[in-house]
Amino acid sequence: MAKETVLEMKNITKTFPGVKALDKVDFSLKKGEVHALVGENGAGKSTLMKVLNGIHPRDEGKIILKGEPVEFENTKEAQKAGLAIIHQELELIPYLNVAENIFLGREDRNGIFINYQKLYQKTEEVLDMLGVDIDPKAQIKDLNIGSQQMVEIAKAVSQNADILVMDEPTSSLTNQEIDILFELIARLKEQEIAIVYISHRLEEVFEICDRVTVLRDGQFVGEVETSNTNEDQLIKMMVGRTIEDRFPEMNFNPTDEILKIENLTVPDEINSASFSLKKGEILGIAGLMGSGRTELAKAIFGVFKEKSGDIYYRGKKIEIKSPADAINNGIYYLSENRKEEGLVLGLSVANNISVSVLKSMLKANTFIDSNAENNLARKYIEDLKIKTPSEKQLVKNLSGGNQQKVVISKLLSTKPEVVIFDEPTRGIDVGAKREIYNLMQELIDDGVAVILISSELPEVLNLSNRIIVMHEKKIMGELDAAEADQEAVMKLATGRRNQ
Amino acid sequence: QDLRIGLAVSTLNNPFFVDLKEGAESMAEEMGVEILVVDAQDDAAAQLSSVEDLLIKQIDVLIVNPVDGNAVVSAITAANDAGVPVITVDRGAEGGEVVSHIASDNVAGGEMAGDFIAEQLNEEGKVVELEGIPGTSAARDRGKGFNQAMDKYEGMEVIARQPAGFDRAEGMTVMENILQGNPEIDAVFAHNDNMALGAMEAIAAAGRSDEIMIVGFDAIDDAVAAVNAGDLAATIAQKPALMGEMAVETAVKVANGEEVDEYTPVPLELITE
Amino acid sequence: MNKLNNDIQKKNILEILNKFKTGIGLLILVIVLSFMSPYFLTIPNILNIIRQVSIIAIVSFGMTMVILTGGIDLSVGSMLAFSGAISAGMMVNSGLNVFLAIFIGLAAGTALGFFNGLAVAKAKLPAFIVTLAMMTIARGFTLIYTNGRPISGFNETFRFFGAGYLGRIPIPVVIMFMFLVIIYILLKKTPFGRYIYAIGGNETATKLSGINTEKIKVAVYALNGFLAAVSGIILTSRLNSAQPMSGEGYELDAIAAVVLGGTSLSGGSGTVIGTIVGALIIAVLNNGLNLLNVSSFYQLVAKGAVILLAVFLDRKSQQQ
Amino acid sequence: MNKLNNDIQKKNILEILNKFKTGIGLLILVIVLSFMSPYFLTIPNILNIIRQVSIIAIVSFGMTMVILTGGIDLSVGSMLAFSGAISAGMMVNSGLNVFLAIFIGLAAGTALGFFNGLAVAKAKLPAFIVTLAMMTIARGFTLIYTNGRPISGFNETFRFFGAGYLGRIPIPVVIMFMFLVIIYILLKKTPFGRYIYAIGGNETATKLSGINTEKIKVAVYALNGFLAAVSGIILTSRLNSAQPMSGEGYELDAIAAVVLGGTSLSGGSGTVIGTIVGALIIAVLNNGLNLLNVSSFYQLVAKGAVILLAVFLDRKSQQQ
Ligand SMILES: Nc1ncnc2c1ncn2[C@@H]1O[C@H](COP(=O)(O)OP(=O)(O)OP(=O)(O)O)[C@@H](O)[C@H]1O
Ligand SMILES: Nc1ncnc2c1ncn2[C@@H]1O[C@H](COP(=O)(O)OP(=O)(O)OP(=O)(O)O)[C@@H](O)[C@H]1O
Ligand SMILES: [Mg+2]
Ligand SMILES: [Mg+2]
Repeated sequence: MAKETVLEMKNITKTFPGVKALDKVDFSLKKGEVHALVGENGAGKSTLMKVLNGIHPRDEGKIILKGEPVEFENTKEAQKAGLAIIHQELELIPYLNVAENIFLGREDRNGIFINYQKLYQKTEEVLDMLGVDIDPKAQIKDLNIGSQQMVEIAKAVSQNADILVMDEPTSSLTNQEIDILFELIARLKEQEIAIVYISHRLEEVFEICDRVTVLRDGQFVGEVETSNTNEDQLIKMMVGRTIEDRFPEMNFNPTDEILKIENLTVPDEINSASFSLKKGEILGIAGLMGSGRTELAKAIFGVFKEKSGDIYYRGKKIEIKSPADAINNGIYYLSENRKEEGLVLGLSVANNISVSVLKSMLKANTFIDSNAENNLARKYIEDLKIKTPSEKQLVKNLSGGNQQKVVISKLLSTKPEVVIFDEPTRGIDVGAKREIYNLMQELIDDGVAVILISSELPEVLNLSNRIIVMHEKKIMGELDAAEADQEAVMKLATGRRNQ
Repeated sequence: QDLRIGLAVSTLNNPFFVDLKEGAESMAEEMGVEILVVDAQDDAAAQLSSVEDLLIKQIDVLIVNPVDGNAVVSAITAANDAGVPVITVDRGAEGGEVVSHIASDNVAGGEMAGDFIAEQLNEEGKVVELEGIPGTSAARDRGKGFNQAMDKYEGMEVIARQPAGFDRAEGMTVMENILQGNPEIDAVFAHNDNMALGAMEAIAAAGRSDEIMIVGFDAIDDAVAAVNAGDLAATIAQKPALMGEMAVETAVKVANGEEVDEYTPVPLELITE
Repeated sequence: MNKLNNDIQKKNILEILNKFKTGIGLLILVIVLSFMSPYFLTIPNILNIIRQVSIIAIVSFGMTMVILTGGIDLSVGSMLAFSGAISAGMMVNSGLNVFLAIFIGLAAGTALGFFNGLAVAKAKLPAFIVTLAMMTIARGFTLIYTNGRPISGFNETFRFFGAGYLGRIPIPVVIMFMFLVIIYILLKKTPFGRYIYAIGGNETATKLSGINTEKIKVAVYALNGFLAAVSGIILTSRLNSAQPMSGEGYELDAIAAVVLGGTSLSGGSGTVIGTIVGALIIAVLNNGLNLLNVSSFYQLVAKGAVILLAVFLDRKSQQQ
Repeated sequence: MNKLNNDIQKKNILEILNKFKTGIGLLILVIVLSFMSPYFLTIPNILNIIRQVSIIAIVSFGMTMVILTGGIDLSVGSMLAFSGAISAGMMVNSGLNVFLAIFIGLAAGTALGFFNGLAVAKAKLPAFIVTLAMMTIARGFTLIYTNGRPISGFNETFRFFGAGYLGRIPIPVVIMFMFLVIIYILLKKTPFGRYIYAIGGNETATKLSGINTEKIKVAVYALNGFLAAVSGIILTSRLNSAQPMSGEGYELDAIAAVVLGGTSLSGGSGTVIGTIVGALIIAVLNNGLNLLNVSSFYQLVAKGAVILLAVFLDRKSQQQ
């Protein structure tokens, strides 16, 4: 099945100030194949694809598309040549609706007007093809991040491109949606469309990809056929060493109850939620997209003004009116949306990490001790292996996964007693994931109580000792993790109670 | 000789002061002296700065048209300290050493307008006063004189007193609104011609030109033309160009060590058809 | 039966109120003023108010588009004065035909706006500084061109645009409605309009979608200059005089109308309908204060307080 | 050998230039002006310029902080006038001691700023509208308090703050430098300052990091009111008179200084050093145009053009 090569990138080099993001990288793509691009956070995957799409100019190298050398000045030219890209960081317009976003710049027209009838119809078609139920007239700002991700996918797919780049398309999707996406990819393959697939979930790579290219530190490490390799080997290529198991064997040591929630209700968001949490345990929260897991977490964290119900902390009833109250009590929430809610992109790594604990590192009780601040940042850069030229780098210049590590560092710096992780491993590479799992183990060893919200069911199943499942803003039931399996969780998550 | 005169004008966004400046410039040319003009755009602090800038250039005499009589004192003192004699035009200063003051009296002008209206209406009628920018000396003084006059007559009543920013468009808008709320108006006095002309358009558009007489202030070209056409009843002429000329003449005298009068009044004139 | 009817009506009213949330401040203002002054809610006064609002409204429409892209334009007042002066000068001094003179005035405003657009979109300079500079430059041009003196003496044809009527409706109002409809449709129904929202919402994303954002921005600033010129010509005609200082401070009034109307200064969301409501709030307020003969110093306090109250009511009703 | 030395020197100069990129527009302006006017680069004139700049600079420092949080304050000019008038009135009309009067003036400005802060941070109203309303309200208060007339007749102690000297250095300059240093340190070295940047960069994220963003914002607006009051008192002392209309239009000057200095209007990045450079550009320009005796209408054009050029040079040099 020797297919023709549609794209060849040769010797691609790209430097940012202080960072050599790509160093003589080769990459090739054949018609009708799904070609995985894997590597640790900051390996240069997104950058390579941005160079391909004319978003970043390259310093060196050649791009040969369908036999012709090409030089794209901007995305429009790349689009014209048949390239489409799903961006890792969502690039949507908040106040335009779904249909307008999908066809932005490519609207059907009726004279000088947009032909909305056709626009909505075509949007329905694309969304149907993706099998998702999103209103074409809904504004992007009202969609949760998973739906936004589906819109981003629809946008790229609708371009009928010959080459489709997917930069971590599944990082915010639930299993069901991932299945739908994979079916779609299978169909696109039949249409001889070439797909570049970037993901940190290696099982996905083995499920749908034909070949894999591995990058490490901006360098090309190798290219292999999926059928000729296995996870361990890929991981070794990526990180240069072996990682035994995906999930560590967790040791729970639940002691005293630290947090108890009773009838917590937020109008339109959460319906009478009750549960309790012990020190030294990990409570998993599972549910489908939009089931209200994030809202529950935010309600505890004091984000909503209007709410009812009681929160007991170490047996005492407390009022959490703002995130500041929560943090002062030792509760920290890690947002699922690092770009909007987690980071100040224009500040440095050090400034982001220290922001919650700034008041505890003062000189003369007034001035920020910048040595302490930088040391703190350097500690986490080392501990979490954050890839950055220095702690002074602006966060917006980090790769997606490394940005996530910065948010986690910020959380750890407060030495919290209750941690709510909302999709903590979004966009994080295998090695780093394992480090985060280890970190959770360390946290519970220290008697910290952890709540883990994750759309990756295996994560919830393997890391928690108890699981509560949500459905339509309500807690449907609780499962013991040792006995629970995927099926039991899904049953509750879709609204069917266990007999 | 090489005489250098500094002229600090309060604003050049108003034809009145443009006339004043041009009068000064033409006289300077006639007398063969150099004149440096700075414009404070009605900002007292900017005036102080620009006077300081003039002093840096070693002028021989400073003519200042104050934005404000009190605030200008700092500028005058600065000139005094630098040994530069000061002449004020149009508005006076409340302190500092001023060798000569050349101006007409705004309070008297307001009173003149008030008396004229009362006379025309046989001392009985309803009058609207369009005020200038609140807090400016022209608005204060003209309003003061006008209301002094109104108080003299039993039958005269000021039924509306509204600010219209010395601006023609605002004068029109404010007048339109006042017309809505006041079915009976006999006369309008505006603190300047721009507002009077704006009010005139509003009154004409409302078809009430026959009932309402309008009096302005400053005698700018447009207003004089309107008076001649019978659209405005009167305007008060202050002769800004003459003021400018007299100021430069006086400045040259001062520079040459001649005696000058402490106060030279520039006569006001009521311009009617 | 009756109760049911009542309920339905109540619901309808609530729904309508809900739809026009931006108008609630205006509505309350109108109700209060109609109790306070018998002259306020009369047909002549209402016509009077909408005629007064038309000039600033047309400027605000352009400003809405600029702000939707995330920009700002401080030069509208100066562009307005410049265009008015040029048109007037062409007629009075150069003896040109009315329509040609108007055309040149409009072209002048558009050109200044176009320059703003180039500096913002191509040279990537901050809109605030660019248009602040244009504010002084265009004012300077106007003063130089007019030598600081008003230009007047127009013929009847020219007077029509500012002082004429179509039936009982003043021409400026007709022109304003025309532009309201055009720009409403432009923003809602055309790609150009949607791109304006897109740029304000996320400029990078818009660019990544292959849209020439620079071209759109240049067009928006040019259009804004054009609309300022339209206002300038109407004002000149209405005043029967081109004032070199006219339009001073209009930038703040226009921006206030846009923001009062619910458009966010950071761009991306807002409507031109909101803007006209915002402009009406300001105009109704000025009219009401004049009718009530509030004395000048207290007018300032009242004006500020009412604007604050109006925006407060609006935002509260929207949060529900 | 010599060549090497030259190279090193060249490199050093380039590096220095690079560090003070924001200043490049100012530098070129100074060089050009010193060639054009013999009076320009003299000690008295330099002192003259920095004394002139001090009042607007102090206002701009507060504005920098407000803009860094992503806000804006149009009421600075009015708060300045109000504080100046209150201090003057307390001394002249109420016969209070100078220092008590100054204290009350400062408190008045701070209170107005505090109110702005509450409306923006707590009631979540748009800063533009809130401060526009405050601009008229505070101006109204000032006119009511002074009855539209200037207040004057101060004693020598009070005169010292605006007209006094410390050695050869005018007191307003001393005060300005003091605040420059304080606010520089506040922004760079204290948690409060860091939070200001964080809020401007991403308010939601900052709040979720446990920072009471509302409190910080209220404090920033109050501080801005305080600094406007400081300026108001210096100006009153310098003019030897509290003018009810003083400070009009200062909001645009202050914002211009901030934006010229490289602070982004959307918040999150910028420095107070940039702001003082921005303020100096405007002051040097005004001074230069006066020294060169450019006639007033052409001054407007020249001023706009030079500002445009300065910001253009700055941004280009920063892009390199
Ligand atoms: N605009 C930029 N400026 C400076 N450095 C950048 C920029 N964009 C990316 N980098 C750096 O280039 C390197 C490669 O980044 P890239 O985003 O390609 O990584 P990635 O492989 O996609 O990682 P991830 O899996 O975390 O998304 C990183 O070190 C990153 O910090
Ligand atoms: N501003 C809004 N207006 C209307 N609906 C909204 C708005 N924001 C969120 N929603 C909806 O609220 C629901 C909750 O979304 P959210 O993603 O936060 O829940 P979740 O259970 O945490 O899901 P996820 O799996 O994405 O973490 C979704 O159905 C979403 O579409
Ligand atoms: Mg990436
Ligand atoms: Mg969620």
